[in-house]
Amino acid sequence: MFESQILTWLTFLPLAGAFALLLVKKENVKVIKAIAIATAGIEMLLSFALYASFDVGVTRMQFVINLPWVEQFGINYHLGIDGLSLLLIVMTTILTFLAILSSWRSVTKSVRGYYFSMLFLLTGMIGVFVALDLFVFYVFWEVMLVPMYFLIGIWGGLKRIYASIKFVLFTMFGSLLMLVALLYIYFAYYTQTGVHTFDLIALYSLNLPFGAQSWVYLAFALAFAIKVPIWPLHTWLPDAHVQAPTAGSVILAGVLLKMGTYGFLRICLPMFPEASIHYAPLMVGLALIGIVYGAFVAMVQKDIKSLVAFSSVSHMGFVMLGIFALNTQGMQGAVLQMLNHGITTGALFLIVGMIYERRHTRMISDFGGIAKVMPVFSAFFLIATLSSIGLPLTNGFVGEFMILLGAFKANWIYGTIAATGVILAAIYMLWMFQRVIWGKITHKENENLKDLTGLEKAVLIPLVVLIFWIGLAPNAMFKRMEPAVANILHIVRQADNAPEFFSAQDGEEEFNQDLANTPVDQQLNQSQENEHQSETLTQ
Amino acid sequence: MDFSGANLNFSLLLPEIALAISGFAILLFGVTKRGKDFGFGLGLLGLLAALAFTVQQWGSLETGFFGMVTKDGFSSLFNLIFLMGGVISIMISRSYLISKGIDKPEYYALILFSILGMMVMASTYDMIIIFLGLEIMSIPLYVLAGFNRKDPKSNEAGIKYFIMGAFASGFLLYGIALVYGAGATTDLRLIAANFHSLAQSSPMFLYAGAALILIGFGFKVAAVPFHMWAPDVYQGAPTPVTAFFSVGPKAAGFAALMRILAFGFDSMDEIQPILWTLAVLTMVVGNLLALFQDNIKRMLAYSSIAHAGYILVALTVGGESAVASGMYYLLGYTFINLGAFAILTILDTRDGTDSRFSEINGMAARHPYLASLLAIFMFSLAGFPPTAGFFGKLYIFSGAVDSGFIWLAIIGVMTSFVSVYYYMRVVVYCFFNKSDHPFAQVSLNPYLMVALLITAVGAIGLGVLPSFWIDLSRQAFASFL
Amino acid sequence: MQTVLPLIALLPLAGFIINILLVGKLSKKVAAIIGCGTVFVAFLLAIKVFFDLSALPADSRVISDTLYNWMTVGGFSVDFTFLLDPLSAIMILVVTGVGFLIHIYSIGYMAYDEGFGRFFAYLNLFMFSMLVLVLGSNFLMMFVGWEGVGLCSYLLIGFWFDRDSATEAGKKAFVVNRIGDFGFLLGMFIIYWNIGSLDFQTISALAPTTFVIGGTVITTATLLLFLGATGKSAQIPLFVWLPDAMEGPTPVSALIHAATMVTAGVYMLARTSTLFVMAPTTLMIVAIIGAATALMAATIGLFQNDIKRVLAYSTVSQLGYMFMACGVAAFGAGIFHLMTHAFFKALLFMGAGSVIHGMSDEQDMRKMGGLKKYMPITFMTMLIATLAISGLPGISGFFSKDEILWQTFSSDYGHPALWFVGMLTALLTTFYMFRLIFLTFFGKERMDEKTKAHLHESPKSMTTPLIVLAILSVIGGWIGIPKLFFGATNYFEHWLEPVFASSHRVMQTVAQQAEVPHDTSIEWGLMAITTILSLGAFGLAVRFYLKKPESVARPRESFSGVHRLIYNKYFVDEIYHKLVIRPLHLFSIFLWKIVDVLIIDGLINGGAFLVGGISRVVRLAQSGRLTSYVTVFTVGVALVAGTMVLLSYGFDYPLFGANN
Amino acid sequence: MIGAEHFLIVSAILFAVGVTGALISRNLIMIFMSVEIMLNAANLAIITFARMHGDMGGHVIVFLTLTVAAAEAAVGLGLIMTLYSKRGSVDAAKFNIMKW
Amino acid sequence: MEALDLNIVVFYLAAGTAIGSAFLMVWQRNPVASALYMILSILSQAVLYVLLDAVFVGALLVIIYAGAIVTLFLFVIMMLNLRGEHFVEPSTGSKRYVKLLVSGLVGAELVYLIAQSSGPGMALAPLTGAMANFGDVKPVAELLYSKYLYGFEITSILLLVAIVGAVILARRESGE
Repeated sequence: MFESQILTWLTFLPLAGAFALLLVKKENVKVIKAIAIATAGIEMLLSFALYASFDVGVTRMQFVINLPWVEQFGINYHLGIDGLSLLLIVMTTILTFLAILSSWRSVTKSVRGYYFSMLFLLTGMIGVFVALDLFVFYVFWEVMLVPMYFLIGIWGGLKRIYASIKFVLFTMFGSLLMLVALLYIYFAYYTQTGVHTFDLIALYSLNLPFGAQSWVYLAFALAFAIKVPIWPLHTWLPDAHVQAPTAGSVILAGVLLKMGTYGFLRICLPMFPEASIHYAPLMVGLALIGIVYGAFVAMVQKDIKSLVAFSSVSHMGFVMLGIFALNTQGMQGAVLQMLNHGITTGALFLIVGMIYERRHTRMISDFGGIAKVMPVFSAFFLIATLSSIGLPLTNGFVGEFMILLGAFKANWIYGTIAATGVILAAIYMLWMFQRVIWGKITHKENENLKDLTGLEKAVLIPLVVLIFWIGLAPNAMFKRMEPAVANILHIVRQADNAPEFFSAQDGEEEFNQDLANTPVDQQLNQSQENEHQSETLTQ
Repeated sequence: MDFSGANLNFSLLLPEIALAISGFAILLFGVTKRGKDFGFGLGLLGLLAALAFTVQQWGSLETGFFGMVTKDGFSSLFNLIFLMGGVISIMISRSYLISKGIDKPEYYALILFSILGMMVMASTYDMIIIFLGLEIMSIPLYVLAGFNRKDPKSNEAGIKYFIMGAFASGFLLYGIALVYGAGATTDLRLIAANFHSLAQSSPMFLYAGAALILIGFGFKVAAVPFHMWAPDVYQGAPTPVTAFFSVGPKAAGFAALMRILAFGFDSMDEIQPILWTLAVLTMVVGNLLALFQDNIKRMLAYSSIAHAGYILVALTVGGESAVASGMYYLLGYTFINLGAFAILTILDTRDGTDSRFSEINGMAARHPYLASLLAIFMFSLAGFPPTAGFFGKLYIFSGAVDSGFIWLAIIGVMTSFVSVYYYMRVVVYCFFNKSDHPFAQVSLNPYLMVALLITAVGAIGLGVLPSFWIDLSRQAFASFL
Repeated sequence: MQTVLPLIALLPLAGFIINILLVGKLSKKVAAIIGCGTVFVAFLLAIKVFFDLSALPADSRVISDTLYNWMTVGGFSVDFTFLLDPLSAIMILVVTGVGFLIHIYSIGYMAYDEGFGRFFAYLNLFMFSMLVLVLGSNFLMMFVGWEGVGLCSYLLIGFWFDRDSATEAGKKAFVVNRIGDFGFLLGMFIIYWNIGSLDFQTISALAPTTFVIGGTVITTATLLLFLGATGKSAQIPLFVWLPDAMEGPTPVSALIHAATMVTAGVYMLARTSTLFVMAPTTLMIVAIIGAATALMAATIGLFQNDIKRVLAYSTVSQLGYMFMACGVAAFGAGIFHLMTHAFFKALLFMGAGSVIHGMSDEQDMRKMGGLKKYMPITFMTMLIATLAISGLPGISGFFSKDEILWQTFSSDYGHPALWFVGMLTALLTTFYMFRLIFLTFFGKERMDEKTKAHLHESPKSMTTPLIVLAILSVIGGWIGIPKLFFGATNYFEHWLEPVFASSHRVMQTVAQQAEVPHDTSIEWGLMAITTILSLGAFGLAVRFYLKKPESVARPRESFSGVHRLIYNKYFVDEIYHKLVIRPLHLFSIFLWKIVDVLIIDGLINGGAFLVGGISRVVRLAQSGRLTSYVTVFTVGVALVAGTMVLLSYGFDYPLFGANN
Repeated sequence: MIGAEHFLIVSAILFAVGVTGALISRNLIMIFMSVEIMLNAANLAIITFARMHGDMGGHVIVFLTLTVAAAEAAVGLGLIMTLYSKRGSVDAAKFNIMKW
Repeated sequence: MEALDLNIVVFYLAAGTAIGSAFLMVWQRNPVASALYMILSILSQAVLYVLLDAVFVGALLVIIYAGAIVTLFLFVIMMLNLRGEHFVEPSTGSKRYVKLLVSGLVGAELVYLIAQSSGPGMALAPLTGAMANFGDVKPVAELLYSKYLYGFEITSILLLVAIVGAVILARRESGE
């Protein structure tokens, strides 16, 4: 029961909560908040339960549920998770919970609509991470846009309309091309096997000729790259981030960006391995540009939020680099960095939001000397900043280190260029920190700022705990994601007909080790089939 | 006289008869002073009766009246679309008509007769009957477009629609004439059966005929470049009439096109590139023109042009899934568009309105549910999952991709990308902008609520649980083979 | 955790956590007790483990203790393992010992600062990081400490965060260190992907068989590591942060920027000596950089007026010395100097702090003078330290400095030129150190009356550590007395032998000829030359700053260009600003305003604008005029019919077609 | 010898003349009359084909389309009259309140 | 042969009049004249119908078109009093040429497509035997009430609708 139902619950509980909000009168703000927080809280606890009952070290998908949805098209309600999704789900629920909590005071306009959007968004995000059917994936992928659009558009800043439309249009542009590509592989698979299916795992075995694979890959990659965002498709991000309300920025940076990289890992790499290898240098190149470029541009930002936004470009560049290093270290580092970025940037946005609430400005030049009046705030800010810089023993270090290690293996030039990002991160983050937190109080308005309230501390503390937990004991994450990553790499390597791409050092030894640790995808497919059979038997 | 094979089975015509009788009844009662108020009720009753008969006919495949009437899955599904459209249209009409002081019983009669014409169009294989049906459908529409005689816009809409319609009818009739010339028959079954020998003996008549017929119906479905009337007429006609316009005649036009092109001229390859071009033009121009409209009705007019383009994609592709997808799309589109227009109608019952974008500024604050529904319809029109709009597009584009029309699919998705912008604008005005002046209260009557409910459920339901409707569309297609 | 080893590091961490969480809630006394107490216990534990270690047979003097597995990814696995070997044993003694003294000193120095608790928290965090750095058994742990001390340095330099110069200096320190860390990271990657491990012992064992001596890979790797070291240890070209770091409280300067953190680079070189000796080119570069830094910093030290800045440049200079030692593969000598330097430089800084404390936060030596009668203990202890740094025979500095000079001359990797630079630096050191003493403690009292009235000797909590360190500065060198004297064993080198065994083996394979017997006469001779010339420098200092202060002006004028150059620290900061920072800033603005906003967004908005423009143009056709509608309709008819005509000819329709 | 094609060409020309009239006239009534000419042309074509194929169905078709033309005329003229009573003109080019 | 020749003459005369008067109809400024030319054109077409042995339909054409529809037009024209200053100029200038070009193109294309099809199959075979009464009232009526019964029935609805529509549009309401 638990096994097969939990993902459904996890996905649709927030939606149920959202509709429950509609039963409450819109003036009844307290009840609305309570329902929203309770829903998000239960959701978070559910995800913890999921985490606890997750079978570590197993490659096959877990908690699978597979029911026919649109039988004519072979669309199934097929959900399931592996370590990769698990971690992202837990991160999503935590961030959403905290984001909702953080909105307690800051959101006063159309409260019911706000929480409705947040919860609706949560369903969309979880859906993306649990979907094992390409169609279901696409549906959630798009659905998610809608509440985000409202969040930015209604509760956003001055240029919110421009930002929200830009956000939606950018994302739509990619995802619509993805839709065509998706249909193409659907029919290609049908031609090869005579089966109509959108089943992700089944589609992994699709064997397209390189030419076709190439453009289909690029279509998918474009959709994901916009979401990540990869340079030069990033320009929606600063706008959206700056204009979005705090919680929106947190979710946007924390979760939505991860969907792009998740898409690469879940779809692009295993489904189009040859094309992935072929275009890896391109993706890496863009990732590297993103790392350096994002950092440089972040350096001269005047608005704290847009600084953090550009830092996201840089950090997500790291993630992309790690993925396309196409080795264990890089990819696991990338996955970890996805979590890290969510936590750290989430914390940063929350922090910026807290000060924005007090001062109604985010301009760096409007601050200075905050440490004096808000020491606790400054401490949290410092921790988040350091985590963003990638200081050892914080989460950021582990991820970045692994990515760089992996990238260095793939090609030393990659590693070297990317490592400059480490320097640049220190420059822009610390410079900002210096101008905001340190120095003398130069603006009168800042003299009487109140330090963090209990609620605000409660929002930030979990993130700080996560920052250090992952920094100190990343193995909890690594061992959960390892089978999933190994599986992806295995598929990619099998398809590799250009062995020189992997350096000689990256010999069979380590690969075999990966194999030994994890029963890889043949078993996976078998187990899938077994499950399928047993299901069809019971029906 | 030879009546063998006549099969004068009037039960075939029950839906049509139901409509005709209630139409007559409305007119008769309308003469009396007290009977004037029965228009709406009788109209609804007639439509529901027709709906019931249609459902009861479902699954049958019968031809009668010397082969002039064919009731099959195809006609049933289209009848369903017309009747649903009719029901919802008149449900949303009442309060609007009253508010504009044009609540006359003839209105309902005209709607009923127009639907009757559509049903005639959809339930036959004979091109002449299709033509007659088209005229029965169109003439009430001309009148309906100009129904608000006090409104100069309505007058203009009526005359424009009429002149253009008559002009297009000329082409259509000439096309039918040429096809008739090729085979001495207007029966599409005969044409389809003897297509190759006909194409051998007189290809040009077939080609030119098909092209002209395409033009004739292209006008009805507002395919570019035969679309010019649509924005003006949509804008000028009374809002509920516009709602009806955007679904009924369009669906009927496509029903006829499907019968003719996907059945009668199925073997004619030459028509495909023309359809391809028309589809691309329609999608591109429709969406482009909609971009910067400041009038919602006009925007929706352009959007309906664009949507015709998507269905033309299905027609271009031809074949089973394509035609079925076209039907599915129309079905979904009916709900979505009527829903959008229902809300527009509600808003237009306020005084001094002209469906401008600025009029819905800050609507969400005053009417959150109405605004949310409008947003749902807009997202659905834009093709966001999990709505009918999305699934319809998916269905159509999957057909295109399957048949190798990948470029068509790509152009299609790119144009629908453009469309996202203007649909989002509605949401922007409604939700993001603040009202400059207090947003006038609107009142909802139960019929409106039911109409909104039906359309909303349809718009989402067709996307979430499409299986049943896909089956229906496929059966419908299968039946006319 | 099987031993107390991890506790040495973890105790200060515990102190940090308590102090930072309860900052503002604890009384100063409690905060001080927690801060100092944890370090003191760590010191005691360090002594204990030192004896535990020395109880082991010489060739197996290694105690390692794994806390847990930090991360395992694929074949990559790193443990939190603490490693105690003779080298780290010395280091922890120095760190905890000197650290403890400075903690005590801080009680007095910071007594009236409102950030007292925070200060001790940071100090403890620093102790933790430094101990992790020296005790880490692998590169990654060292890196943890490495960055950790960088962070603490950042926090402590910017401790008085309302001073813009302080926060600026802190940021500068961090960023410059990051540049070094960049090299460190890359070096680590090369080593990992070649050896497959980051563990020091594994690396030492496998490196000789993995790398080719003098090969590109090892040279690159060691150069990158050395880049890391130059950052942390303030060597050319990354030394610029250290003088600015003097913005921090003086105990910080003493602890971090003199005694411990800045020596991390030297420690790292010693730790990875096996790698470095395999790359002779790198060694040469290390030596040259060390020598150049030593000389350059010493010259700058000549004309600085800020008492702490003089000491800062002196530190840079002395660190250069240590690198010079490492560069000639005399790692033991480098470590030896590291240790003695820790004593006397910490002492000098704390003495300077005491002076500043007494002078009501005045740091300019031109406003001091004649202080010896007001602060006798400070004066005496500082004098001892000055003698030590100047290399007065018999005092610690003499032995360690002499060892280095001798090694630069005699080692296989050495060169007389290096020796000469070293010697020159020694003379300059003597000169500017005595200049400092004379300007501060002798001569006229140049401070204003108010300051004068407040002049006092520092409290006991400050002077006691001074005295202890003064004693250490005198006797600290005796454990490393060269064989030359008394024919005794050099205990220090002997103790470190097992650590450098691996690198020695490598060197032996490289060495062309058998080891030359120790030529005692040359060593004596060189020692004598240095000593005598130092005396000369001392004399010069006496003349310029004690006897005839006004006579300084003459040589200053005759070499005004040189003086300006040196006085302005060779304009290095300005050059960096002009050549690096400013262009980067402009480049960033270019990327943002031009590339991002103008080009990328411009293209996108332009695309949208284009579509919009087309839309606006096409819309014009929708004129509302029936006649034009009919015309357009007919045009459509003409086109469709025309297409039909063309198609009837079998015309190939251009755009149309399926892709497959 | 007069063949069907002669009649057809006459009908095509007639149709084109109708189209021309619909295009160049601005008087709504005349536009409408031109459209009627187009319908006539179509009818002529149908009659020709009927004769050509010897199929009298064509005659019935023309019978029906004549009815259609009459119905259209009734409604169309009604519309024109309404418009004229409101705007005082039958100039097609003048009716452009709604555009773009 | 003689009769046939006469047919040719009649054909060309009728065709010429039909097209010519249609042209003249289009070219008028005065709608009344236009309507009269239209009647002429329709009469000529009726002649063509007779040449095609469609006597009954030819008669219908004259009755319905000339007798009813054009009369209706004239009636409306009179009612609107469209004279003199109310004449509407046709399009002028370059617009007119563009329009002529477009409509000419459409005509040319149609003529071309039809001319392509000319051949022996297009010949109008003499009507003999069973076909002797081709186009007479009776056979047409039989068809109308059998095969085209349905069409006939719905035409009634069409007319009804037209009537209703016309009434709605033309009805004068209180207060108007």
